[in-house]
Amino acid sequence: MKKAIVIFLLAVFGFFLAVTFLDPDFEAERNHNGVKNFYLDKTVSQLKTANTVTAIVVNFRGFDTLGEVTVLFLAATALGSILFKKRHHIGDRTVLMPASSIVSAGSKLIFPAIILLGAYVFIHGHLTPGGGFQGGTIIATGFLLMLIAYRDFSISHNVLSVIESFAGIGFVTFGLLGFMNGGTFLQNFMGTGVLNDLISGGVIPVIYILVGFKVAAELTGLIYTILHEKG
Amino acid sequence: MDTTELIRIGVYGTSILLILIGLYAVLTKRSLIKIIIGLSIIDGGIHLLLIGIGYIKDGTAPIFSPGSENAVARMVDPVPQALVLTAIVIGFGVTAVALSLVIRLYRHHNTLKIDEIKNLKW
Amino acid sequence: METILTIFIIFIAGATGTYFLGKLSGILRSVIFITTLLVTSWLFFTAVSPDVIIEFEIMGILMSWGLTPLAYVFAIIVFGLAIIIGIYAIKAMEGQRSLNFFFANFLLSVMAMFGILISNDLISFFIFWEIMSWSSYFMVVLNHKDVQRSGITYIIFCVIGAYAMMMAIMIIYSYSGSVMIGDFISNFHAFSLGMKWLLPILLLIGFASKAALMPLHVWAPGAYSNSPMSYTALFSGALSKMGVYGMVIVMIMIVQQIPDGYWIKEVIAWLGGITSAIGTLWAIKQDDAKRMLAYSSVAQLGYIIVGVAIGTPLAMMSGLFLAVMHGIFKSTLFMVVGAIERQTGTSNFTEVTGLIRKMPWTFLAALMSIIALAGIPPLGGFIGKWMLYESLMGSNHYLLIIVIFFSSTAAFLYCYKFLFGFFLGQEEKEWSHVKEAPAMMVVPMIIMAILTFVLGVFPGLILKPINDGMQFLGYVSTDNRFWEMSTIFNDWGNQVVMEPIVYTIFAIFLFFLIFLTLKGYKNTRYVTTKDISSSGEIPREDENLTFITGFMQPFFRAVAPVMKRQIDKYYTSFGKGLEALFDFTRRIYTGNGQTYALYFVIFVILLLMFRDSLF
Amino acid sequence: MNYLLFIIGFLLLVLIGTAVYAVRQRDLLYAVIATGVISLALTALFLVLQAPDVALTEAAIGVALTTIIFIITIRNTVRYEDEKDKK
Amino acid sequence: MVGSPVLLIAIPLLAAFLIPLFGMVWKESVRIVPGLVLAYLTYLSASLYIEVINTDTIVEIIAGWRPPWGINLVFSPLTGFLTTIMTFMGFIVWLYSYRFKRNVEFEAAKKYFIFLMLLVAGSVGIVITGDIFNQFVFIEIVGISAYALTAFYTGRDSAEAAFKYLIMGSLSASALLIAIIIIYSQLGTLNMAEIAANIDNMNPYYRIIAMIFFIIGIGVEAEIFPLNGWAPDAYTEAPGPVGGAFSGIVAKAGIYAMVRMMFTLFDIAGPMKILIVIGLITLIVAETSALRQEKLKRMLAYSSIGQMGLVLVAFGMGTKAGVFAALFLMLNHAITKPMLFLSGSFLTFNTTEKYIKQITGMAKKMPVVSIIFVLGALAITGFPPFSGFWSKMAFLSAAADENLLFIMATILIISIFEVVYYFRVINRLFFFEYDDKISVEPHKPGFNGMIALFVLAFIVLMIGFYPSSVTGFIDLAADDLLNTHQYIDKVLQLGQTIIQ
Repeated sequence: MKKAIVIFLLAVFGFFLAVTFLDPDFEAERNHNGVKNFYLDKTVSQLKTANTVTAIVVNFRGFDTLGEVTVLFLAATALGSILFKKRHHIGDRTVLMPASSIVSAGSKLIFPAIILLGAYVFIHGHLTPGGGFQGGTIIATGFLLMLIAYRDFSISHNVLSVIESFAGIGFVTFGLLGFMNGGTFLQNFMGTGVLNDLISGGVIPVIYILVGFKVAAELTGLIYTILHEKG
Repeated sequence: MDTTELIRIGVYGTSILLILIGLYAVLTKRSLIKIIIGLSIIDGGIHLLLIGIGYIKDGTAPIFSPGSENAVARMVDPVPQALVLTAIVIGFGVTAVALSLVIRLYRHHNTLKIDEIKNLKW
Repeated sequence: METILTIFIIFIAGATGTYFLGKLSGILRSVIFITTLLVTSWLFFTAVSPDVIIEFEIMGILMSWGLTPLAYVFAIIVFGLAIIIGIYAIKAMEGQRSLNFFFANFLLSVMAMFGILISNDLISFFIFWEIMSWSSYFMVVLNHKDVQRSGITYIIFCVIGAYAMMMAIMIIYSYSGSVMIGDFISNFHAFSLGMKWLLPILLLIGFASKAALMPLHVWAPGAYSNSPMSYTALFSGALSKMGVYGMVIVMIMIVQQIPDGYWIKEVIAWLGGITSAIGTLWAIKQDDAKRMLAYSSVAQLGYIIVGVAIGTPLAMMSGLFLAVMHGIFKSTLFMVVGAIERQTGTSNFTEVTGLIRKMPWTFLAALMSIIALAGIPPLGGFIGKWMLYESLMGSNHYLLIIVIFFSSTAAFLYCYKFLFGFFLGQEEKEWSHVKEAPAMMVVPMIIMAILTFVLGVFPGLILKPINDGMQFLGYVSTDNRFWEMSTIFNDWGNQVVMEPIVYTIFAIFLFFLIFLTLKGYKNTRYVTTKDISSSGEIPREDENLTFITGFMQPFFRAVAPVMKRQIDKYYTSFGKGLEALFDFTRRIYTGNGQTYALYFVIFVILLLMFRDSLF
Repeated sequence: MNYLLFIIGFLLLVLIGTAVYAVRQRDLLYAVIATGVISLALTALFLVLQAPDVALTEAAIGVALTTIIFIITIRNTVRYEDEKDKK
Repeated sequence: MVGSPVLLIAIPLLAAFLIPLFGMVWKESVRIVPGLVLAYLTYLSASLYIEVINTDTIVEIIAGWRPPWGINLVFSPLTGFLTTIMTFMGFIVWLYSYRFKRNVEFEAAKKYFIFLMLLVAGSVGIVITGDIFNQFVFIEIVGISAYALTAFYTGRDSAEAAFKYLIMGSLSASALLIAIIIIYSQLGTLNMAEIAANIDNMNPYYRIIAMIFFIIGIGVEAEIFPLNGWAPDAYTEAPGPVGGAFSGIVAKAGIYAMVRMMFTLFDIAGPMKILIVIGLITLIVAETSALRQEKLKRMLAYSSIGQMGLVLVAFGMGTKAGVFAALFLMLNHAITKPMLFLSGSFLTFNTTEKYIKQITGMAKKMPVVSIIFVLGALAITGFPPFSGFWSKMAFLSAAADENLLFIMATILIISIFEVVYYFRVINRLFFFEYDDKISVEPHKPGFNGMIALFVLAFIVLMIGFYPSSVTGFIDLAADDLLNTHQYIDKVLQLGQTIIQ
């Protein structure tokens, strides 16, 4: 009965959504240009950043990214707070089964490669697809792999916390430096170099690398926390 | 109906369906984990919708490789991509918090059925 | 500095001082308390004159304070009662709880009443009205007795009245751009017909709730009987008169201007009449003196409202005069009950008997006030009632006269009950240790008793300010037939037959009093109240056989159908029903997160469906 | 051009199919893995729709991390939606 | 130039990242640093606000791109007014909870203060940002801090409350994203001023659909009726001061986002039926539900929701007077409700259930806190001469101007219920005997908490006796909200005059 009602309601809702989005008018009346072309132009001409998405994420809408990093930071902190127990058993990961030796050995082999890949992705964030978030996440998956493969693999929470804090402070500080040098928060105050060079885009790669560190540390910490959780 | 039109309708339609399927899970499934799965399906649908908005006919990725500086007109809209990037990360954060809450709830109630977890009411 | 402002500052300083310095010493508290009352009264009577007007602006609304002649009449009641009751309270409250709070709050109440009277605009009127409401509320619950029931009932009716008033005030402000009472009266004709009916009715609901007019009177018994008696004296004597004050303004200045507004007057007059009848009936039935006096207050306010509602010059005069008199004698009676309760520990008629010899001065005060209350000449009550009857006759309200006559006759019953129950009757061993109340309590009572007499014989004393007030209301002041009664201060009329009659009656009364007392001393055979050996029935141990028990049973059998339909019961069941309904509706918050998500979807769909009508 | 249409159509069908499977499957572990498959399909779709950055993110976060924390949660709580589903 | 609006966001974020580092060195710093930051924010906000009032709206652009391309922050008389209240209340809540979990759990305390600070920063961000997607990000920041604060106590039910909040929060975030998608696809911009300038070119159908999704997207934070199921639970289960922060800060940000959307983004002139209807239903349902509550905080929570409904009704009138009344109500509520929450949580300190009956007769043991509670109750029920009276009066006067007699009557009748349940609590507190069996052990309030309460009480009395001290500010704020064209002009044209 409940399901029938829900399905009916969803059908009505879906109808409205479909009427909205599938209507040809929705395409016809769209403003296709808006801010898009401006961003594409300025990315090449002023920021000298190949990857427009990176330019938007770090520069044009860098404030969003600051918020986003904060959300991750909050999520990691919240996880610790929510799962907080008086007595904390470190290194007691009974959640997952012990890994077979193939997995362990393979993990050890693949771990440096993953870290390298992650670093590559966020260092080249302004040139190729990817960037701080993606690279950071990839590094975090590397640590995840090690955590699963080796039951006694442990990372110091303090180290993670320090990395995380320094990266975050770096982000805000660069924003504030822009504030002092260029007049606005997150202003690109460094020389932008030549398009498609590794050292180009001014402050963008620096910030994205900081974001990468921060995301990597946060996600690793987050997984570490939840992995140590016993039911 | 040309190809772009078909892609558009397909992508929009699928995202709407994903949203509805996710909502169905949120509204009818009793397991907390199922509800969170539903929420992440909704998120997926919305991300797809957002990417679909930015897509244009025969578009290319908004990345300038050497020699492609004049391809601006054919590039897809980068703004929705940036938004989705942010939204995915935020969605992950919320999901992580939700799952940790689930673990807490299980610790106290020893069940994951949402209709058995209602000590706070009225 | 403006005197009015000074008075306010003294009141606030006094209240603060009473509260905080009172923690140091009780004497200091009493001194500050009395000084505040005396200084403010002195300032008021000497330095406040009707032509001083203070104007100021708050949030862009022009407000103004100034004394009108009508308000002066009520201010006399307020300050007079406040001083006398204040002196009484110091001794009477001794040993009770929260004394600092009591005295500070007492001052706040008096300040609020003063504020109401000097407000020339509706906003400050309302502000002081609400201060009066909450400060009196805290007094009602101060005794920790029946708090959740009588206290909440009181505050509900307070806010019903206040909110009705506030709604009217805000409509007036937004329609005419001014909150001055004077402007409202002079611009009233410009309102639309609907508003002409709505506004006075809302205002009347507001005032009637304080004056305990019939459908809004249910708070009164609980509130009057549960607050400390020292405050009830002020509560019933002065505070309820603020409702009357408002009604006078509305009935005379506003309702006059409504086409067919005649009907409002009739309805209010009838409500007043019915209130007095019902209040009297319930008063007779009570066994507790406080509740009896509370119902009696309701009934007496009914008379006053009848007078005000009829609105002929004589009726208005009678209403105002009764208001003053009621303030005096009802406060005295409450003080008497307070004294008895303090000395004996109870205020129940059926328990206390024969106090006449233990507390003679208290008895004297009670007797005088009862006589005034019952409307027996020569005390003040008689004059007011006489005028009321005459005005009702003059305006052809014959049916109403029957109602009033019924209730004022029936009032004798409870008057008798009061006197007999407490003072007369046999003495019980249980009460043999009872002593007269301390002088600081007796003296104020006696002063009040004397005042009832003085005003009965020389009504001109108070009729002069009343006359000024009525001129302010637009009455022409020479209804000669009427002034003839007051002869000593013979400013208006001729020498009259009234004087010898008054003195004769007074002489007879005095003789009777002496006779009674002497007789009581000589010819009493002392048996206990439980002793009815002569009647042949064997009473059970637990049966209380005082005369007061089962008082007037046959009478109540006769009026039972009327009394069965007790209005509080309807209110109670309405309130219970509402609470049950809300208990049901709040189940909409089921506690299930999924249901909330469902609400979310339903809400979206509703918005989508009704988008045309909602946006 | 038609092969692009074909790929997109296929991925969309996979998406819907997996989503329905994920919602209907009573074994939460399978449901979670189906969610991972949804993310995978989304990744491919993003790639096709010329959003490589998003695709990378979705791959790393949606496929890997989200799935793993879901699995950890399931290991910490219960595997089945209902007790009676346990075989 | 004392600073710039962006510091209102940047400083707390910087501090949030710094606190873990400081905590390693000096443990007490995790309590002190947030306080210093919140105090600085209050100072910054207030001085910027004064500057804005004396000169002109500050439009701050970020990353050097002027609107509509970059994100911009708008610090106008309206946003400055709200920001100042929020940061100030944040500081008060910090002051109150300074000794929170002292000597118990360092880690827990650290996280608590980080969440609290970011809750304030996120709310401030919601208010001052000029970009809808940025607003979404800030709503998420507020959301996650709020979930974490709700689930902060490790008791049984707090996770439940947080989970309900999270479900509703996620759904609303999705709705908000859909609204953003529609807006972006149709207008090609995310900047509020640009949207407002071009909204007339939008197909009316999409406009309404976008508006609906906005309403439900923000409605969860703004606690409107069918979306507020989480609120009573979250207020009840969160630590005492957090309830105050929710009602004094978060709900205000939600309401602001909603009215900014209605007034500026969609530029609706005149009465908004939707706000009036939603507000009235919210008010009625919440106040009647509060009537029979047994738990103190839950009762306060329902009362808070009800007040939000009242604010929405006032905004819905769409006139100057209505907006004035709404902002005045918001100000009073932002001060009074935290006062009630804070003093209430002192009163029920030594109990886990927080039943109203457990504070029976507490006035004998904790007189000052009780008096402050009563002051708050009288103020919120609109008794003169306390602050709530003036805002209620402004509200009724605005409604009378629009001839909305029915609404006036409804609200006054509902207020009677409010009076009843508050006075029941007052009675229990003051006019019942203290009873060892049911009453809780009194708690000796800390010095810091008492200062916080005294400051709030002073403000309530100040506004009560001298409302003109704030009405001028509110008047400017109301003008600012109503003048959409000025907003658009300031952001789009004057955006070039970048502040240095």
